Amino acid sequence: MRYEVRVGARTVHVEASPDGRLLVEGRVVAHEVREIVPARHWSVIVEGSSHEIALLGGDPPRMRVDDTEVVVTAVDERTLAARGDRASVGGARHEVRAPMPGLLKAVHVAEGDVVERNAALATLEAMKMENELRAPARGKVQRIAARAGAKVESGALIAVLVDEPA
Amino acid sequence: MRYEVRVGARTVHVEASPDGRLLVEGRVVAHEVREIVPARHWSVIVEGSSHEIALLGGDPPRMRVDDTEVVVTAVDERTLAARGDRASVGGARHEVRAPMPGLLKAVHVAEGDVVERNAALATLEAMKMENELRAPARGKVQRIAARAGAKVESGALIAVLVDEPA
Amino acid sequence: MLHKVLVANRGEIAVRVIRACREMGIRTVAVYSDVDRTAMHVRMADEAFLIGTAAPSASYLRIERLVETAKRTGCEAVHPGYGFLSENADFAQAVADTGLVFVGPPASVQRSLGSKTEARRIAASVGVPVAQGTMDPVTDVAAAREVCDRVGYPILLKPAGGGGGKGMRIVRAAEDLADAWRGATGEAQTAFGAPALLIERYIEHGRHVEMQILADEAGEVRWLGERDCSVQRRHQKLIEETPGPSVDDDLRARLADAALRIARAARYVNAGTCEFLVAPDGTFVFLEVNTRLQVEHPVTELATGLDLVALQLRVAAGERLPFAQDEVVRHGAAIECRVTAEDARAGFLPAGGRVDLLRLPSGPGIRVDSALELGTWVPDEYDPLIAKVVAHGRDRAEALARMRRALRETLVGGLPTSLPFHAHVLAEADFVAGRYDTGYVGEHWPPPEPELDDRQTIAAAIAAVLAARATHAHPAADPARSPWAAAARAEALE
Amino acid sequence: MLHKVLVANRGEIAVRVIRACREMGIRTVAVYSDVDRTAMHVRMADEAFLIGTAAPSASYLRIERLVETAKRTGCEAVHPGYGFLSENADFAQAVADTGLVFVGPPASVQRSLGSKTEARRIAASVGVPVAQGTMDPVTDVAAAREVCDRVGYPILLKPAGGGGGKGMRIVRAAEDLADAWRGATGEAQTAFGAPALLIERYIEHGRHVEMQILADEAGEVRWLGERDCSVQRRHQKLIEETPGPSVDDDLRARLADAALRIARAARYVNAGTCEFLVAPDGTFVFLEVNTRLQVEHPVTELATGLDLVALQLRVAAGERLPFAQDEVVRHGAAIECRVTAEDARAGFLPAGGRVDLLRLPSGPGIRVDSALELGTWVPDEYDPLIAKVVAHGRDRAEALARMRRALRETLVGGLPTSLPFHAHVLAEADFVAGRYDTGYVGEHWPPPEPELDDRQTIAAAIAAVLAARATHAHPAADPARSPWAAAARAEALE
Repeated sequence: MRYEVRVGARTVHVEASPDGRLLVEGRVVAHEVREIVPARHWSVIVEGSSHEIALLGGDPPRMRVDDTEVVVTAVDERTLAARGDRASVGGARHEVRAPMPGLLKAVHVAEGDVVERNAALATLEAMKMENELRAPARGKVQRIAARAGAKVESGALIAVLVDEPA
Repeated sequence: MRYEVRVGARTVHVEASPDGRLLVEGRVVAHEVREIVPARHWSVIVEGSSHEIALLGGDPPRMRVDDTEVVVTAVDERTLAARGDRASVGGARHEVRAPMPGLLKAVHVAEGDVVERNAALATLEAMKMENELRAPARGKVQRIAARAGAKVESGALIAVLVDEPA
Repeated sequence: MLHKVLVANRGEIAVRVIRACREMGIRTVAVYSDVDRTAMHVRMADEAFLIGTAAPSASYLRIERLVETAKRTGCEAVHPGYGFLSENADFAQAVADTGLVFVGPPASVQRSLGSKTEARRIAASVGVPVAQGTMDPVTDVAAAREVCDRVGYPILLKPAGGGGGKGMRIVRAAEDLADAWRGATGEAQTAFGAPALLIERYIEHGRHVEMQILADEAGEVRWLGERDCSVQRRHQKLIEETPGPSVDDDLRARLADAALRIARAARYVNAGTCEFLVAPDGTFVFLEVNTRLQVEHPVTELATGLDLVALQLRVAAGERLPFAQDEVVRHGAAIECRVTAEDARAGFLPAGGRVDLLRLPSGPGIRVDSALELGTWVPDEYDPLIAKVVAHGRDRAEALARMRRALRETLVGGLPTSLPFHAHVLAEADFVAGRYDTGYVGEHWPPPEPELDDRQTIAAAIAAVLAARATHAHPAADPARSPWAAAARAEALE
Repeated sequence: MLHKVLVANRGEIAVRVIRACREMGIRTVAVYSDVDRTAMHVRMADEAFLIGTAAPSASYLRIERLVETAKRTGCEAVHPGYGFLSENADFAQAVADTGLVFVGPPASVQRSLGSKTEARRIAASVGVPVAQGTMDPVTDVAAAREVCDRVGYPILLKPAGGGGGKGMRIVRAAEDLADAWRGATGEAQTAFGAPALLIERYIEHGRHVEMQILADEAGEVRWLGERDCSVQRRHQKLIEETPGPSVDDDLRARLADAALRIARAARYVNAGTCEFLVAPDGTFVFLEVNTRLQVEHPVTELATGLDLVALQLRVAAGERLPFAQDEVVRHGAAIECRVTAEDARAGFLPAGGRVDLLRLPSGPGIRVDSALELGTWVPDEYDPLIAKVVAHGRDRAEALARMRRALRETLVGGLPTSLPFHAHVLAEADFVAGRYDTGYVGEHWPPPEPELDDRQTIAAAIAAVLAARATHAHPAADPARSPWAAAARAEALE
């Protein structure tokens, strides 16, 4: 199975052969992987260089690579094909969800708007503070999923962005 | 189901009713149990008194109760009945096992001997040191399961003691 | 000497107080809300009692229930920690009225210093400079405009009824006043039940420097050194250190003198902190007194070798301070990072959850105060602080190096944290040089996305593929434990 | 300044060295045997290389392989930690011959001080008292008997070829000599490949007190304070503390003077420790020099604020010592408990296994040096030390109180540990009073079985029943994870 893996801003192609070997960008890379916590925490030695990788969680999933946190997604080619162009490289989608229960005081954007990274999308009042929900990346607002004045649960979808070339 | 529980030197009878309530020595004790790690680590509040219990492992099993380590065994009445007198209260058995692989240099006791707690039963050479295997309690040597000169694996049974009233 | 103390708090500060009590041979009674039944402070205390449901007003803020529990369990004293009821004069009074000892300044002191206007009056009366502005709360925007025009912009609006940074607004021009007023007064109403605001001249490029004090009932007061807490976001402290990188012996002496004057004038007892705003030219104004133990107290403990909680308990028991001012010696440098359950890259949005990966740092010069264990549930209802990582070194460079090392060792999975922020700042050139003020976070965060080297990228890609395959291979595994599965589900719903 | 160092060790000491390197900006290369692939030191280092199989002789003792790895990876230096090759002069020589820096005294020093007879000669030559007995190794029991009769009983037999307490025997009467000789010479042969023994007059009620020194290549030597390590079992240290409870300023000065004389006479470089046996009357004899970093070095670090590993690296890089003797100031008291994977109640039998429950302590005054994580496999092949819990306080009472509190917080499941021993000693009256000598453990351990109060008993019984029911309810669960299941299985086999 081939995977397209996005590690922060980079994209890497990994092929897992049935015998368990992994090819990275088509070549054999000397590596040694051990699982510390099943499917969450690994020790990976690449050409003698020792790295500790932890899958922290979140959506999209965050990984800790040594001392750096990055967003990492791995999608197999079948899923990629099924998605079509929409979610191919360069068209990634970003969901903005309520991180905690609260009152959605205001929505500052409309569907179709193109917003910059960190632009305020909506204001959520929670824990007696007003919190701005911000754009995780530059993108076009594909969908607004909640209206101002609504009480929202933790994890409720507020908006969906798709990458928009600058 | 009724259980006979030995906690260190004391014996407590606990009855678990089908609805999940526990009776201790026949009476309802105000308690609140929560599992911190499944079947290993609990928070138990007894009449307002907060206790932390951890099952550490070992054979017989050791538990940590707040800051104290004790040997704890829980046997249900069916098993007790099946065992007959042999393992009833006062006749507990103690297995002495090799804690690590090594060479059994000497066995210092014979079956039928009555030994005091901490008496040297055998000498195991391991990690370049001679280690004395000692009696975990006063008791009669019911069985010697290995002979001097044998290479033994970690966990191998060396001797079995049964409690012997002083 | 006290024999039994009720700890009216939760989380790391309850654990901190219980640790001190245990070391001193004092028995402890913990209290908990229903969502905190398995919390560490409940397990570490000698006794523990349920006091209500998750919402603070239904548990940790229930004065009567707390006092009744303390009385019934035979406690002699109550330690409030920080937050919750720690600066509530009514609570201090209720504790005292029941014949128990409140571990902190008495209600009268809490009342006078808790009122910002009264605190400013006390400071001004002993010659400590205060910011230009109103001494009395303002309730309407027209009156506010008059004051602002007189004092001059930039100005700072802050709630008269409470602290902690909630409801504060900086206004740089007259045309922004109306909007800012509306926001601040609204938040003040929500947070403190009182819409009135104070107006102060705002000092640009100011540094938030505070002085730790400790006083006994006999009126003796000691100062224990300053902490620079300028690395703040929305007036919430994120990093604190001592000595302050910009504080020289002269400034330190002036801050200590000001703190001692205020403490004596207020007849202060127990531990407290005088907060100041220091301008680039070294002049300063008094901000407020925190009449309690502070989150960042470990920084001072590492530098002085003193145990502030133990000293609080001794002073509360009526003991005299066991050392003279010249016996307080500060060694090296100490720094604290407040690790919070907040998504640093998403505007520090708080987010509770279950900690399902955890490694806390240790080793030379590192102290961690936390109530975290693997599996700990971090509720949404309370302060998002989950761990304080504190580093001590012979000098600032060593303390920073140790902190960087410790942050690298720290691993928290299952919820977003502030760790990326702390890791970034500890390596950022201005911070490392000690060049920062209260505007620092706005200028330096968020930074560009971090970059990985080739081998790190390959290692991460390999792990990601293994995780994806594991999710695929074991669809029956608990999906709540796999973020990949969650992502896949969300995908499927579209 | 060094840029890259190979750490020729494993476990907590490899982690300790890597931490220091990271703080100093030095890159690290870890080495590992096959059973250590997932060990913490492998993950913390920048690079990691497999050097062989589990047996030390097949991995961590492979001089050629280690030197070759250091050379190939571009390291400038090798840190040996303690144990393994740390006192092996051939290793120091091989490292130097390859053009690399050995972080420790040079081979020539290791050779002279590594020989017990040569070390005694050096000490005697500079007027430091040594125990009465043989200067040269003895190989047969007849010769031994002659020496013993001359010196007088009790006497101590110890291997001439190595240290660490292995193969040592105390003989109190002539009729016990033959048996003791056989045992000691056999263990000496097994452990060091050399049966020869040294004979010394044994000092009853002696205290093991050692002096930490640090020397640079320019010949400057500093002493950093003593450690009392008398709490030993079979000459293996279990608890160490500073200041020594029986050490007054006069004795400290005499021990420091003796250590400096020996260090200068031996042309000592880098960190080292001179061990002495102090008699009840305050006289002492020199025992040996440990030509390396010691397990218990954190005790001295907490008291002095110095980072001994960082200083080792700086001295190894050719730097001068960065402080004068009078700048070394010791604050308060520090104590270390060596937590080992040994069953304290079963004669300290070592036992490897998987750590399946873990909580390490933290908070005020507590430092933990370890390589433990939940799930860590503790192999049988190496030293059973798994964690060092170290406490610091303003005085001995505070350090002890903190240690007691920290031990209560420490939870290790899955293998037996020495924790019950440490908890007992820290609360035992003679130890708390500072009244102990090298006979302490024999006199105080094992104690009577501990007793629980009624509520603790009920709580434990309830948990035990729940555990038994869980085992019964889920027979398909991994039996290796349930000690109850294991007990049930063993029962069935009878």
